[in-house]
Amino acid sequence: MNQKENFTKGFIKNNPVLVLLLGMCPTLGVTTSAINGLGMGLATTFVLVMANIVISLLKSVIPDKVRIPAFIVVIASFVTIVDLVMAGFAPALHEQLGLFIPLIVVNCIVLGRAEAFASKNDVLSSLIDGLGMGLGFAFALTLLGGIREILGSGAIFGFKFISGDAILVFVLAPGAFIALGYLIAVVNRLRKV
Amino acid sequence: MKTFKLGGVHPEENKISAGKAIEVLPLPEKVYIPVSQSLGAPSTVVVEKGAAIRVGQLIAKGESFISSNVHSSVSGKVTKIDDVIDASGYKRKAVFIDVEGDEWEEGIDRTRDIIREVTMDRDEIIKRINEKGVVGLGGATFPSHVKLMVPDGRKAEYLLINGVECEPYLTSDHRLMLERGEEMLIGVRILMKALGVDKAFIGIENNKPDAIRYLSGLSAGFKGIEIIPLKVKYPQGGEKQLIKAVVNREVPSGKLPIEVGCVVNNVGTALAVYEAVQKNKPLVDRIVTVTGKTVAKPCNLLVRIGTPVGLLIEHAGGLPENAGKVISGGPMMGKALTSLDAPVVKGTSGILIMDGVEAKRTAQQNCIRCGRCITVCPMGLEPYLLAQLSEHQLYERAEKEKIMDCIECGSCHFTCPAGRPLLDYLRLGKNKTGIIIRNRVKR
Amino acid sequence: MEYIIIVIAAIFVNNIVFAQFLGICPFLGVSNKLSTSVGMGGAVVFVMTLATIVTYLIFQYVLVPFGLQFLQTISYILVIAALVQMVEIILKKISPPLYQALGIFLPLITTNCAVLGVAILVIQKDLNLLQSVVFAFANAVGFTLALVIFAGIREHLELMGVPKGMKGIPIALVVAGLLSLAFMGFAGLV
Amino acid sequence: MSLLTVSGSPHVHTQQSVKSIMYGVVIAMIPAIFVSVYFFGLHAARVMLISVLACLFFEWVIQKYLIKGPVTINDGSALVTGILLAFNVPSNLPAWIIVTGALVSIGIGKMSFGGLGKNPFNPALVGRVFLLISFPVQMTSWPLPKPLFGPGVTDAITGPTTLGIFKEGLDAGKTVQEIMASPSFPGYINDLMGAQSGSMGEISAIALLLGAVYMFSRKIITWHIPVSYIGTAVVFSGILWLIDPAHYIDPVMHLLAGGMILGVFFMATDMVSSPVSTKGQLVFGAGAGLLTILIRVWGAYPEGVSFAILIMNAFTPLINSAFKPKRFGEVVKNG
Amino acid sequence: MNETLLLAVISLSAIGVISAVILYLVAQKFKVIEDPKIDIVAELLPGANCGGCGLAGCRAFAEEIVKTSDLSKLNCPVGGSSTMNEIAAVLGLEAEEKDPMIAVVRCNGSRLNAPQKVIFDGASSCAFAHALSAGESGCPNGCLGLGDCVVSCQFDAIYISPETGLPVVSDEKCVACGACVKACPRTIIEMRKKGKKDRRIFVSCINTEKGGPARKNCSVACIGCGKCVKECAYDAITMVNNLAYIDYEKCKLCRKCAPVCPTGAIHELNFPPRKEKPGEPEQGKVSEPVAAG
Amino acid sequence: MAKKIESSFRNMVLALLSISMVASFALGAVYNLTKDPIAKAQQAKKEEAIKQVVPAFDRIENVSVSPAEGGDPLQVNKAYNGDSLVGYAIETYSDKGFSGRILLMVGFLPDGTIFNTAVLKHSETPGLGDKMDAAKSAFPEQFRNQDPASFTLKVKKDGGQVDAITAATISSRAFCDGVQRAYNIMNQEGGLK
Ligand SMILES: Cc1cc2nc3c(=O)[nH]c(=O)nc-3n(C[C@H](O)[C@H](O)[C@H](O)COP(=O)(O)O)c2cc1C
Ligand SMILES: Cc1cc2nc3c(=O)[nH]c(=O)nc-3n(C[C@H](O)[C@H](O)[C@H](O)COP(=O)(O)O)c2cc1C
Ligand SMILES: Cc1cc2nc3c(=O)[nH]c(=O)nc-3n(C[C@H](O)[C@H](O)[C@H](O)COP(=O)(O)O)c2cc1C
Ligand SMILES: Cc1cc2nc3c(=O)[nH]c(=O)nc-3n(C[C@H](O)[C@H](O)[C@H](O)CO)c2cc1C
Ligand code: SF4
Ligand code: SF4
Ligand code: SF4
Ligand code: SF4
Ligand code: FES
Repeated sequence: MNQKENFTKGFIKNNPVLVLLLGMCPTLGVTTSAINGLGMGLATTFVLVMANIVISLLKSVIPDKVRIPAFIVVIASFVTIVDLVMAGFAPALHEQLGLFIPLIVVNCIVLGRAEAFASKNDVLSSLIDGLGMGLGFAFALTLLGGIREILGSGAIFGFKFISGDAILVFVLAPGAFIALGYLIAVVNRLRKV
Repeated sequence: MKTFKLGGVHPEENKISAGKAIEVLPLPEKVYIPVSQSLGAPSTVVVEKGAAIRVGQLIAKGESFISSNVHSSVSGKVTKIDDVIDASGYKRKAVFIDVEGDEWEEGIDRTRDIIREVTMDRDEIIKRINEKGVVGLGGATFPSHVKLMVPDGRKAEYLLINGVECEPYLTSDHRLMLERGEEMLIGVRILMKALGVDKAFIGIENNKPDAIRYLSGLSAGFKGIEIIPLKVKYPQGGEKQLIKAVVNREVPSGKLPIEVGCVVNNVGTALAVYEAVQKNKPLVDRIVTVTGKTVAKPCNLLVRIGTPVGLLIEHAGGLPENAGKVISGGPMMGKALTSLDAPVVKGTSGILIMDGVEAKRTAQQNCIRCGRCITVCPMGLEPYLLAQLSEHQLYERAEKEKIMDCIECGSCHFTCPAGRPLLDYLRLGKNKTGIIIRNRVKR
Repeated sequence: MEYIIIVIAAIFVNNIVFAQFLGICPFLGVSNKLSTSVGMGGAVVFVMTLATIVTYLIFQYVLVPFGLQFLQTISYILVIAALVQMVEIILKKISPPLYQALGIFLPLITTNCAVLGVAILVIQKDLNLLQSVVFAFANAVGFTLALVIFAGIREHLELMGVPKGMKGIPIALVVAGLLSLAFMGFAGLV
Repeated sequence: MSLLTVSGSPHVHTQQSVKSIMYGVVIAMIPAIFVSVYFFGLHAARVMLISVLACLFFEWVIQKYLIKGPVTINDGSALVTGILLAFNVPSNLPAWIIVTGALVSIGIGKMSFGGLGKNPFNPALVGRVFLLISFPVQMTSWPLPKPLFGPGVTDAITGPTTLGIFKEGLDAGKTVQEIMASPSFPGYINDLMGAQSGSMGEISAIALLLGAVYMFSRKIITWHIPVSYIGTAVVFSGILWLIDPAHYIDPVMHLLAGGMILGVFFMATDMVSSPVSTKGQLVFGAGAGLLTILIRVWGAYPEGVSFAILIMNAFTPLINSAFKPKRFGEVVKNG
Repeated sequence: MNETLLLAVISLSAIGVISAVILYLVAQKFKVIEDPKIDIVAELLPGANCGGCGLAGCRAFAEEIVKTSDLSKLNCPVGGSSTMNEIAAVLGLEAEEKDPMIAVVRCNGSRLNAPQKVIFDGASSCAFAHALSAGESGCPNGCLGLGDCVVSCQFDAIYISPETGLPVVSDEKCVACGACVKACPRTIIEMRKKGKKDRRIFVSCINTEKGGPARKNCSVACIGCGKCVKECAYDAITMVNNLAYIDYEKCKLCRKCAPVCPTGAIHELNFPPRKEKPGEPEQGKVSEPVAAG
Repeated sequence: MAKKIESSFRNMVLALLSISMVASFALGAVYNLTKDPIAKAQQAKKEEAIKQVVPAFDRIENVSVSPAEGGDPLQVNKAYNGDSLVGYAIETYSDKGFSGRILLMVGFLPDGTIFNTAVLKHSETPGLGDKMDAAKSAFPEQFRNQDPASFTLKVKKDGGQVDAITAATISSRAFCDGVQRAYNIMNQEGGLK
């Protein structure tokens, strides 16, 4: 199989957030700034890649009927690992992302890829698939975080470029929905042409 | 003053021709008589091409339960039996007759002598009405004899005579009540006898005070007939609204007036019944109002069925230069004609001509959900919603929202500030929903 | 009073969807029709309350005594998944009508982060068992409220016809944003 | 002869159109416009002008270049939105914030849904609340009123609104009576006439009522929403006031202070975002009245009208499907 | 081994095993018999239960798909087309190889060919206009041009040409779903074989009126003269109710019929240009507007 | 592809069991590895805060004190430089914030003047209430070197001397509340001494 395509499909054509509309909670919840989006994106990527690898390795020894619980356990383990490691080595970011780290477990993308791809493909393809999807997710989150940060705080990656107040709504809940709504509308339009 | 409660509108009345006495339109040279002139099954043609024919001779026979006979309105020769372009531009089967003289069938009393004594019994009356092709002249052309046969288990208590004429512009019923009042009242008495009721109400809107006065005077001599003046409000002439206004009963959704013990007939129908029963005359002519703001001589004409509409307009001073729309019927419920060759039929109550400006409907905008259409709907429906459902082909939901209850009065469209063609969509929706319901019933 | 505050806070002030961003996927996914959204809401109320009770007990009586709080995520998700499936199986057998009404939404709830999120939140907020139950129930009601309002608006938009570019998810998100904006009016109520 | 037109019935139509309704609302707002210019001077005129122009501009741009449909800026609805947006902000708001508000009102609140008639939320309120939350400082610094020709303070001085004074006072533990006795408190008459700080259009109850009477007389609005809104608000606040007059404001003050009158007659009545049936409108009004007092009394915001109406807007589709008009022939009564 | 590790292993295994056992027992006890296909399909699905398909989870999706056996309306965004193909294979739903079809518009009554006689003013719906009157050209069978077919097409494959006011079908986009055929109140649109190199030949008129009246409303109407029927060597053309019809199964695309039609009602699509004898009516020109459909 | 393991009951339990075991083992291991860093990170955060709010010290004594007026006990960190007490760093809180509990660290000099303050944790609205953080605005500056005995710890609207954060009076009030609580405790604790 074409590994390049495995990689890029998640990034653009099947972007999990902008096209498949999966994993909406973290997308909306953590993207108050670009850096948070990036952090969450990378954390998810890690889980995605590792889970894909492990599941692809284990695919032949797991009986079909307990496949889903088994996958969940694998995924949950990696999520906990990310959680613990982040708490130990990036406490500030950990605090920002808060609840949404454990919630990676229920992110549809992770389980979805495990089931749809990793459980049927070899390790390398699974790895690349997970990486592509994860980076696609990270890209979307960073983009949304960036937009919200620019509009809502007048800053980008923490660097403030306007003094005074920006449009506060964008760092609050309504702004998340609205910004993502228009972002997806734009992406839809771009995909058409 | 009585009226119905729910909804209703009050369009400009424009009864321009109210003061014009009924004139008899000179005989045309040719007529085309569509063979199917009532709600219900088409009738079967019983004359042949080339046949010589007399006024009042049967030319098409109604054979099924709900259908009616059609008689020749002129004497002369049948030139062909062919399609005629009807009001909407589609073809309909018609008998084409070239007029020669004015020979009437034997046994038809053409004098204006008034015969007051009703000698026939109930069954004879109904049979006669059926034979003479009398249909409802209030608009729906429903075969009148069918209405008189009250189904088992139901009992008629009241006969309601519809002299409301709530449509703006139209004055044919108004003139009829003024000029043929007594004959009409005898017709009412016949209908009462046929139904076995002893109470009849004649509802008349109070924009016709002369008719109310005249008939009130006359009705003193008729036991059980009462004139009920009504407040002017459209669509008071709708049978359900009339029943509500006069006897304060509500016909349940999806049911007929007989459910609440009422039968409604138009004044014109009553006159036609009088003529059929007392004078043996089939329904071959009717009163038609020709009117419009730009019409030179608005008038009320007694017209033979089958006369091309163009001739009526000619008589009223010709088609005005700037005519934009010719309507058969009134402005609220009438049908716009595609051609002036279309013939007058039993249901034609008026010909209304609008100029180009008046003819143009207001531009359509998005519905602003102002709810005015709901306020005015006499059936308590939500026209804006029904129109949307119909537009999106959600007929099941439309059915639940009672689309089939719409009486197509047009009040909603009339009142919509956004100019939504609500009734257009409603008609479409009713049509499709009706098909769905019928298929379901079949299965 | 304390419980009333928890309820009002969870339903209006910190609505789980509009303010806490949990359960957005089913919120966007099953809100096309009013009838479906009511069914989903009912299922969420049931599962969320039940799951919170069970996970709470596991946390307090298994994980804490052994100092295994780090196993929270993994044990919760296992328990929730099993619980949901169990409920589904039982429901299917004992009450097919109820299964038709609620059961078909159950699988969707397993991977609904609202359930896991609330189970974790009650621990983070240090609530006791009764408070946790009230909290979970109120959040589920808040979720249902959001879902039902949203479904109403979406059904309405379906008939109105929005511009092509905004059709579907974009307009749904904008509506969610405006709803969230409106709900900010409840700020400070508790 | 020109071609004949065919169409379904009916063939006649009322005089009332969307345009006449919208311009009717504009006329009804004229007294309030004058009052705001009288008390806040040319600043008020500036804010209104910017808001209206921006609303019209965005409507035009979006219709022409994004939706690529017919341009309908002369139907008056964007004009109404523009004026109402201006009515809902302080008179010293910077121009760029007003323009942002107009963009949100028209772009997000209205055009995203397809324009006039399709928006579930009241566009002007969407803009207003968006601004309130985005720019809390600018949106809550209200210039003191200064009659155009009379004596008064300069424009630069700002002060709290009547409801703001109450909120702060009550929060600081004062009683209602103490607050109303303080010299800076406007009092009933000023609240009625308009000599109070506040959003430009809401200050004078009397001017707004004048407009409302005009709208009633032209049948632009019906009584259902205003009556149930005010009724519920008065009853609810009245009960609280009867229970404890020291800590709850009396119902009359609730009516006169803040945006209640403006909201009730001009914004809750927006037909696009309110229920269609009369029953539904009564429910809508009652809900809005309840929420308004709830937010005013216990919420973080001193004023609750905007939020209350927006929240009820959200419920409108549900209300529409729950409260149907009485159908003819619905009750079977064979008599 | 340190204590935490041991406890962790024991607790989690216990939780896992206990849940599994309970679940197993419950499943045994409360077994409900269902269509086994549902399980098979559910197996194939990603099991993400994300609701992306618009249904309540993967199982609901499987049930729906087994019940309706209709793949066209259901799609799993997570699994993508590969999953959908597998499902199709399992259910035996793969479309058997058929000749590709395409929608064809059988009316050429443009404003030029069929001049306007009345103005229609009302709901822009062909179905309504059809019920109301014969239409602006007066032809009771002609296209009304209000685009019910356009609205019905999910694939943007049909649009109303601004020049002719008639619908045009795109060769590339049309998937022959037949929605437009159902939508047209006048049954103007027909599903025909797409033909070699997209070449099609058909009578672009469905008017059953007699020649005279037909011609009165529209200059390119089929007048039922029968010349094409005689011309066709393969018996592909039949004449019913004054209307010629070309059977696409029998038609060999020989193009002999088109030139003999006195009104130019027969249309050729996607053929190379004819070497025209000068002076003859230019069929190509007339058919230009509906060239794509 | 290797042949799938059959879905027998035994296999299912075995597979799940082994996966759970491996997973929990791995998690336990990671937990052990990150336990210290996490604890350290938390400790560091606290120390960092203490350092900010009291003058230089070399030793901390930590006591937990229950407020006389009731409420949760507060941590009082007494900072010593050598033997001399250089200040108190008191971990205090307020529940009067806009959303959720606010945790503050307030440092007093032995004479009772405030040396400095730091925000440990809050969930106030970004852009509004979060200005109580020294990094975001100068609001906390005004508390430095004030003696609560003479400086009324209330916002000016409520008759105190604190300039509230614009449009975030509630947060400002809560801040004052927290500082006041700390001051009370210090007096209580100082009185004990
Ligand atoms: C909206 C509406 C308005 C009507 N207006 C009148 C009217 O003004 N006069 C009338 O005689 N019939 C009117 N009708 C017809 C009556 O409902 C009813 O069919 C008629 O009176 C029955 O009498 P017939 O069978 O003798 O025609 C109207 C019907 C509808 C739906
Ligand atoms: C299918 C059908 C059956 C009817 N049956 C009866 C009937 O049995 N008795 C009756 O009095 N009217 C009957 N009617 C007549 C209606 O009550 C009504 O008078 C007629 O449709 C004309 O009403 P309009 O002019 O108000 O539209 C029937 C109408 C229809 C369409
Ligand atoms: C979504 C939202 C978030 C808010 N966040 C805070 C906050 O974090 N801190 C705060 O003091 N006020 C906050 N407010 C404002 C308060 O509701 C209240 O209006 C304000 O504190 C009054 O302060 P002022 O008197 O300084 O204007 C918020 C308001 C809203 C709607
Ligand atoms: C009585 C009435 C009240 C209105 N109120 C508002 C309003 O509060 N805000 C607004 O943006 N538009 C208002 N409009 C204008 C218009 O209805 C509104 O822009 C639509 O919501 C746009 O689709 C009003 C119109 C009328 C007739
Ligand atoms: S009257 Fe017209 S604009 Fe008003 S609700 Fe009805 S359809 Fe909509
Ligand atoms: S046409 Fe039908 S929907 Fe419209 S007002 Fe009349 S009865 Fe109501
Ligand atoms: S509706 Fe279907 S058949 Fe018709 S044009 Fe579109 S894709 Fe082709
Ligand atoms: S082909 Fe049929 S549906 Fe399409 S525009 Fe013509 S009449 Fe309407
Ligand atoms: S990410 Fe929260 S429900 Fe899908």
